[in-house]
Amino acid sequence: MSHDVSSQLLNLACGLFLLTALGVLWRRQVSALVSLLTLQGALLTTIAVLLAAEHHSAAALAVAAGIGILKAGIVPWMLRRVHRLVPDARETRPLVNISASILAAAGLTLLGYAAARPLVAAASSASGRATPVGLAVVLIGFFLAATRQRAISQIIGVLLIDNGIAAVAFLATGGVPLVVELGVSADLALAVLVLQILTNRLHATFGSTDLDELRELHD
Amino acid sequence: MRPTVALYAPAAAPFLAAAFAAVLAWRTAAWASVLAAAATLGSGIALAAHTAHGSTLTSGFLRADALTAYLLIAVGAVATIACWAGVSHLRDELTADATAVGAARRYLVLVQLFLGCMCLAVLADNLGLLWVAVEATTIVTAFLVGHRRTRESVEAAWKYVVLCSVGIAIAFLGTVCVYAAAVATGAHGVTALNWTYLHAHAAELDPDLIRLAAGLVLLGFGTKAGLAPMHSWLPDAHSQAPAPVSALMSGVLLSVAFYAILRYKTMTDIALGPDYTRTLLLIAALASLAVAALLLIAQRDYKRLLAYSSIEHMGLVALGTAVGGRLALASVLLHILGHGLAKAVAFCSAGKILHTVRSPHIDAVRGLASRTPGLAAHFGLAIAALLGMPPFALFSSELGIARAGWAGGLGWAVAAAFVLVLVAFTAVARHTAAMLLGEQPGSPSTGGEPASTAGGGQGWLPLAVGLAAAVALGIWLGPLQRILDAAALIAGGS
Amino acid sequence: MNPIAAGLAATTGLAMCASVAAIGTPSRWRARVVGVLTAVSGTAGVAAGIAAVTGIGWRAELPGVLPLAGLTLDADALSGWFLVIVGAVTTVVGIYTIGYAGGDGRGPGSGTSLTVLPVFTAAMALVPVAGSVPTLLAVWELMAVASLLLVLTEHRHRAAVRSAGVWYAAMTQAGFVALLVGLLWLAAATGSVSFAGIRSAAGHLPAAVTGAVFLLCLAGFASKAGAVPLHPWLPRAHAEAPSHVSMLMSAAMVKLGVYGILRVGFDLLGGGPRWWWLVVAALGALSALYGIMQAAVAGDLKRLLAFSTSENIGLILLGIGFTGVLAHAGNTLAAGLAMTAVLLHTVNHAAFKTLLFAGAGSVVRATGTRHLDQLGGLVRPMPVTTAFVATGALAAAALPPGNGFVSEWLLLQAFLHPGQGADTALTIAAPLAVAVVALTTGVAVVTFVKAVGTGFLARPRSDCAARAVESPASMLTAMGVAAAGCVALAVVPALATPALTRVLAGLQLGGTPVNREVLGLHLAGTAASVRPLWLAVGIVAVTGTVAVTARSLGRARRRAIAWDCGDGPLTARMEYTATSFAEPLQRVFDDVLAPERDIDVTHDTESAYHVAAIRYHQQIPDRIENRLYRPVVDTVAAVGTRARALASGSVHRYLAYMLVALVVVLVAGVIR
Amino acid sequence: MTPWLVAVAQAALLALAAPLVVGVTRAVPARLAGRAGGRIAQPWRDLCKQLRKQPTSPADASMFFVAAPAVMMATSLIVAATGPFIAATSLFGGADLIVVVGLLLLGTVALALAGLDTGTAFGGMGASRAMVIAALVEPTLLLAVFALSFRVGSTDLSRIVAAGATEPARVFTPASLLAAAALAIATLAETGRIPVDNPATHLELTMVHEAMVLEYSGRDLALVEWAAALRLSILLGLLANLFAPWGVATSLDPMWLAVGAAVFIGKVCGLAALLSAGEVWTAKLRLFRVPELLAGSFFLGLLAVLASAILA
Repeated sequence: MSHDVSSQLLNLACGLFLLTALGVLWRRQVSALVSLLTLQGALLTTIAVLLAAEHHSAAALAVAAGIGILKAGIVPWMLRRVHRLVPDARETRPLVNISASILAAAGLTLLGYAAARPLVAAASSASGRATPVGLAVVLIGFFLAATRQRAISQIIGVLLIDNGIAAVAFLATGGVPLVVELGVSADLALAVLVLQILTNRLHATFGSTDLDELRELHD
Repeated sequence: MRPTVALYAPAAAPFLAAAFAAVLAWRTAAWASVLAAAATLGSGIALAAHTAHGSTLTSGFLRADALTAYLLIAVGAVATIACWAGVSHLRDELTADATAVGAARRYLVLVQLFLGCMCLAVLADNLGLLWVAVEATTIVTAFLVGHRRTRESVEAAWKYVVLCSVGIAIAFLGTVCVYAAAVATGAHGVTALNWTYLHAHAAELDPDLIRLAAGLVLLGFGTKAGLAPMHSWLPDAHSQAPAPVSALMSGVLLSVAFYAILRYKTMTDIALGPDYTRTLLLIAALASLAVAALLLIAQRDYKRLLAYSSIEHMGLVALGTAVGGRLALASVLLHILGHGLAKAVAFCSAGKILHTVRSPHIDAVRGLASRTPGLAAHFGLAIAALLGMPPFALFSSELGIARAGWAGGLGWAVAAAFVLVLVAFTAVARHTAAMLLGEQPGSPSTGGEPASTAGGGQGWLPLAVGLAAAVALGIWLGPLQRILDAAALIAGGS
Repeated sequence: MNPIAAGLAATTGLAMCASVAAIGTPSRWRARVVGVLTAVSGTAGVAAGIAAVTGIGWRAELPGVLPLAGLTLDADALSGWFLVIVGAVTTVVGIYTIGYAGGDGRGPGSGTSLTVLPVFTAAMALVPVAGSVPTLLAVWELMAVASLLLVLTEHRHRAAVRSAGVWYAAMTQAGFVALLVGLLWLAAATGSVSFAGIRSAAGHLPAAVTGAVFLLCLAGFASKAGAVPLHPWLPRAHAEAPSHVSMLMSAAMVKLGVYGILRVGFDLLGGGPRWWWLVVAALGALSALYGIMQAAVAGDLKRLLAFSTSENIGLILLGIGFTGVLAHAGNTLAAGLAMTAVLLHTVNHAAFKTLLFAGAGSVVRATGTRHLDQLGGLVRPMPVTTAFVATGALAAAALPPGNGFVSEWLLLQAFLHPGQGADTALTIAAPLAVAVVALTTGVAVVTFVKAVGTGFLARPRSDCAARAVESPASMLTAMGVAAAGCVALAVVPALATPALTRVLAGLQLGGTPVNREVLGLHLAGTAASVRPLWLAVGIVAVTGTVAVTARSLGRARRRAIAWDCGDGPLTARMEYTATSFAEPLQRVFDDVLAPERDIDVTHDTESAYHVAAIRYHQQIPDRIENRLYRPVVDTVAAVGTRARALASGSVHRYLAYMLVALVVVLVAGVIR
Repeated sequence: MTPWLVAVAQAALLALAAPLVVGVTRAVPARLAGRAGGRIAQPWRDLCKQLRKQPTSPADASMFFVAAPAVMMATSLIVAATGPFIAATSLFGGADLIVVVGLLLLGTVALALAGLDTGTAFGGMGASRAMVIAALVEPTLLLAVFALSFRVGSTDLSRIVAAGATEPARVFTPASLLAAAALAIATLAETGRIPVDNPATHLELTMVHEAMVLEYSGRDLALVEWAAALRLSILLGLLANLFAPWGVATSLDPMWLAVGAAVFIGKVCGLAALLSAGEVWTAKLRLFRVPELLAGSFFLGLLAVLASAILA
């Protein structure tokens, strides 16, 4: 695979990566969201693999494989289980309507591009130029978490943030060290697990996973 | 003890105790947890003896200098009190059938894992590992917050996990930025995130990138440290967790998260100059103090009251850190320890009040000093300590922060901060007076029987020890002075 | 060993022993042990103070104590003067405690209360010898927290104690913050935390800095001193605290506020521009007038005494203000005179207020009530207490031959000599000050006639007053010591002149212009003199002669029924009460006091023209408090209630906070 | 003559003359009203009769009641002995203005306490009213004389009088008239004359001084009345000597002292006549209007002090 093709592929993957994030913001069906997240996980894996290939690094390849298993495999699987267990959450309920969300996402993407300039400047390789994509996804994920009522969509928001950060890590530096990545991944998996259990408990105690119900604790 | 043993012991002992807790009877396991906490304290002291002269111990991913040792002492001391008080807490819960034996076991396991993660975070040489350990505390404590499985506690747990995960994720983004900057200086792999390396090469790091990283790290770890405006999870989680866990979370988890900020700051100060982080910290400090003061005024729940007081104290810690310099940082570190001890006692006695009165509302607690004088004395003294009254340690540390602030040209910020502290003081004093003073309410039906006065002497001893320590530290530091100076020197960036 | 050091060590050491003993001894012996140890500790304090006043300085540093700052002690003559006051009051209170707290081991006799009491006295003894900013702040705050705990002693018995405690806590902390900011600013500006360092560097500071520092310190110290309008805590705390604590607070603690103003204003900042002192004088005038007006209409004996404290502090501040103004005008003579008056009045007030609060404590202990309208007739069951209270009242009303008279005489003399070429402000201020002092004294006389006349004379107005019995010997002894102090200060104030000279020299005011005549005071450079001893002897001798002569002319006295208008025996309900006694005066000051009156007329059921009962209810609110503090408290409470919306419980809102913070940080990262 | 003797003589003179001055104040209105009236020496006869009678104490009264007449008499005597009435020399280092005011106040206080001590409504009422009046009068007294003190630079009454006699231009300013007016009103109030109090009334609702002394009888009453008369003479004497210091002896020469005594008696009697003549044309004020009058005189005094301080 030539360098050009590789970088073209990388750009393509990054573009799609951002698009999937926007898609998550746009779609209402939870099942569609999970599919989009799976796709995003796969795209992230692609980016990791492409970069690993570029650096000819076996360790990076292993990290990429791990990422793939976790983000395109385990995490979506867990989400689907939540979705099955909590049947009332077919649709997300946005607090901000979809068009406004997209508009906000556009603004956040711009901010991501602006803010990522030091990262782009510092990155050694051409792939660094795609870093802003990751940052934009982080912000979009954050926005999603802040504006969706269902518990599961908030989990998806957290996962988007995580994907975005992983993308930044890969694009800007070729991936954080293996040990760190292992720890981070384990933490992520556990966090999702915890959230899954908590979603079940929410459903059991509140009878729904509507986060607006969570207003017992306030001042 | 060989130094290396002391390096591994604090992280290992709790995990070992956790393993024990999974198999032993709850009572034995509870005492084992006290032992583990004491071991942490002991190894902290051992490390302190070794590093007080400025030397550093490194082994694998772990590393200890005076700052680490000091933090370990703080963690160990607070954990010892919290675990010790936890014994009687668990017994009360079990006798009142509020907790099943299985839940008690799970509780003990999780507390030890929590403690272990905190020690690991403090000892980590690698910034990645530091992050992993801090995030792990969130995961471990999630179930501790939701321990009671009521609507409120599940809600609190959800908010806790979501808000902290998002926050800590931002810190990871910051860590990635630092990594990128380190890679740009030619480092590879794990080394690039090693504290030792980063500190040595701080001057070469790309300032623009570090500027971005500094903001993100502050935001991220600031979430865990309970700084406004990322503090929202804190009152919910602290008010719902079992009392000893609240004590640990409020007393040391916040400080451990802040420790990460301290570490990063020494590096960013070299790479970037102190102005940027100082501005951010000042904003966070004043925002935290303002939020705490405002929400304390009309507070209705005494555990939330304590939680907001934690936010207030983290605001002061942030203020001191923003000021910088040896005096300010020594004050900050003393503040961390003093606050940990006082908050542990306050939360543990609040737990006993909850157990006695069975209501978290301030309005439900009346005439405590005539009903249960011992409990009222401990709670009242802990509050006095938290309000920064002499001879408790927090008086000295707040005075030190204020002094350093004026001397450092941040007099306006100190003045503003202490006006906010005054508002908080008045609010807390008013609520506490309402709870403690006055005649016992006429009908005992409101609060039920004073349920067994929470277990006699054994229940009080850890709290009394905590208060005594807080007083002692307010009068005379003794041998702790050396390690405090050394730690302040390191936190100040040398 | 330096005698000051020895004395201080003894004071603090004995106080700590007392504190520990309070925990360790059984309740039967507790009050005795603590009382004796406290009294001895106070005496040691007096000794240390006297040693310091003689001019031998002492300085010590204990870097290990008080983490991060270290303890610096520095005693000079000024320290000594106030140390004597604190020590003497402590001695009296110690003796008084033996009887006062020696009941059933509850309330003032409880272990907590008796443990904290010596801590309070020790902290007070350390305030005047604090030699650095952190030391002063630490002992100051320790004093505040200890006194707060003591104020709360009787919280189980009265709901008002809690409110008093909260007010006191809030205001004392506000004062502390003002001091903290002011003194740390000063320390930062001079680059030194020790008083010695500040003193030497303060001369080069910009006027704006010293002015702001002075105002902040003034606010802090004056609020502790109970000056109007920073006073609302004082009538509450003094009234609700057990009486031995009221004695300590009113006689000793508020004086330390005065000490602070002297130390910072004259010593550390070395005088200052005229406006500082005009502010102080204005504060003093306001305190004096408002304090005595409120005292005059107060029905609660301890509230009356508390507001009288505000009044006396007002007179002291007036003197301090004039000292500053006169010193600024270069009139050292009159400035020294004013400061002499100030220093003497601090001691005098300490002496008679100790005595009066001790008397009030005895009354409360004997009758269980503080309200003058329910007292009366105590002169028969409690003759000794009545005599002592009358002695104190004589002094407090500044009547000759009381000790209060001497200092007020000096104060008026100071106003009389604004000096040649005095500027307009001083020329106008001096006569106004005379008017303030004159009016204050006039109303003070009414106040104390009311206190003694309605509280102790005639018939008891309630059962509790009728059942009163005389206090135990220790309390009477304590009052006797205080009364002896009052008498000594009244007849031989001239003995203090050597000490005064040294204190004034320390404050850079030259020496005292008061010459010691043969047992009298003669003012250097002016023609005025007064001979308190002659005056006292003269009054007593002539009164005796008149009485004896008159008796020798006629027959023996006979008891008779008082004129009852022919309408059956007189009852206590026909007596004038404290409220009715003060009513005409209250009418005079109606516009200032704005009392709230309420008259309920109940008519007979059979005829609307027949009145069955009339109920008169009156309350005199503290208007300054209502106008100044109530809005602030209300606003803060409203803001606090509104602010609850910040934590609405919505996780989305919380995430939004974080998102905004993140966006801000990212934008800040981009823009520079 | 030695100062001691002069002082005793002065006190004796005032004490002896005081009832006569009261007699004058009673005779003048009587003549003006066309009545014959009592003799000028009638107050003296009353005193002598009362002194012989047995005193009574109310059942509930204590030592305060018994001591008050003596205290009142003693304070008045001390002032009479030391004040600058016949001679403006420093007897015992001079009579200090503040001391004089304090002593007079002490007498009032003693009587007010005695009034309260009787336990009757009248006693309390009189005490309450007398103290309120005193609270406003004493400051006025102090202020009015301070107007002169500011000029002389001393609160020593003898010095003020002496300075007025020797260099009137230095002491007296237009403001002195204000001070004189204030002092005159204060004198009226302090001595219980119309329009503040009616010395001849026994109507319960209006009396002040009489209400306080209602329970006194025999020699107690004699002492109280005598002391009250003495105070009248003292205050009139002060008024006369401070604002018209002519004729006051400035040395202890017996000749000058005799002249001084004669002039003094003349001045006081003149003032007393003037005062009582004025009373004929004036009505007593309502009790609650009295403070307005006193407040007015207080401000007059304040104005006088301010004016004299500023003009200094």
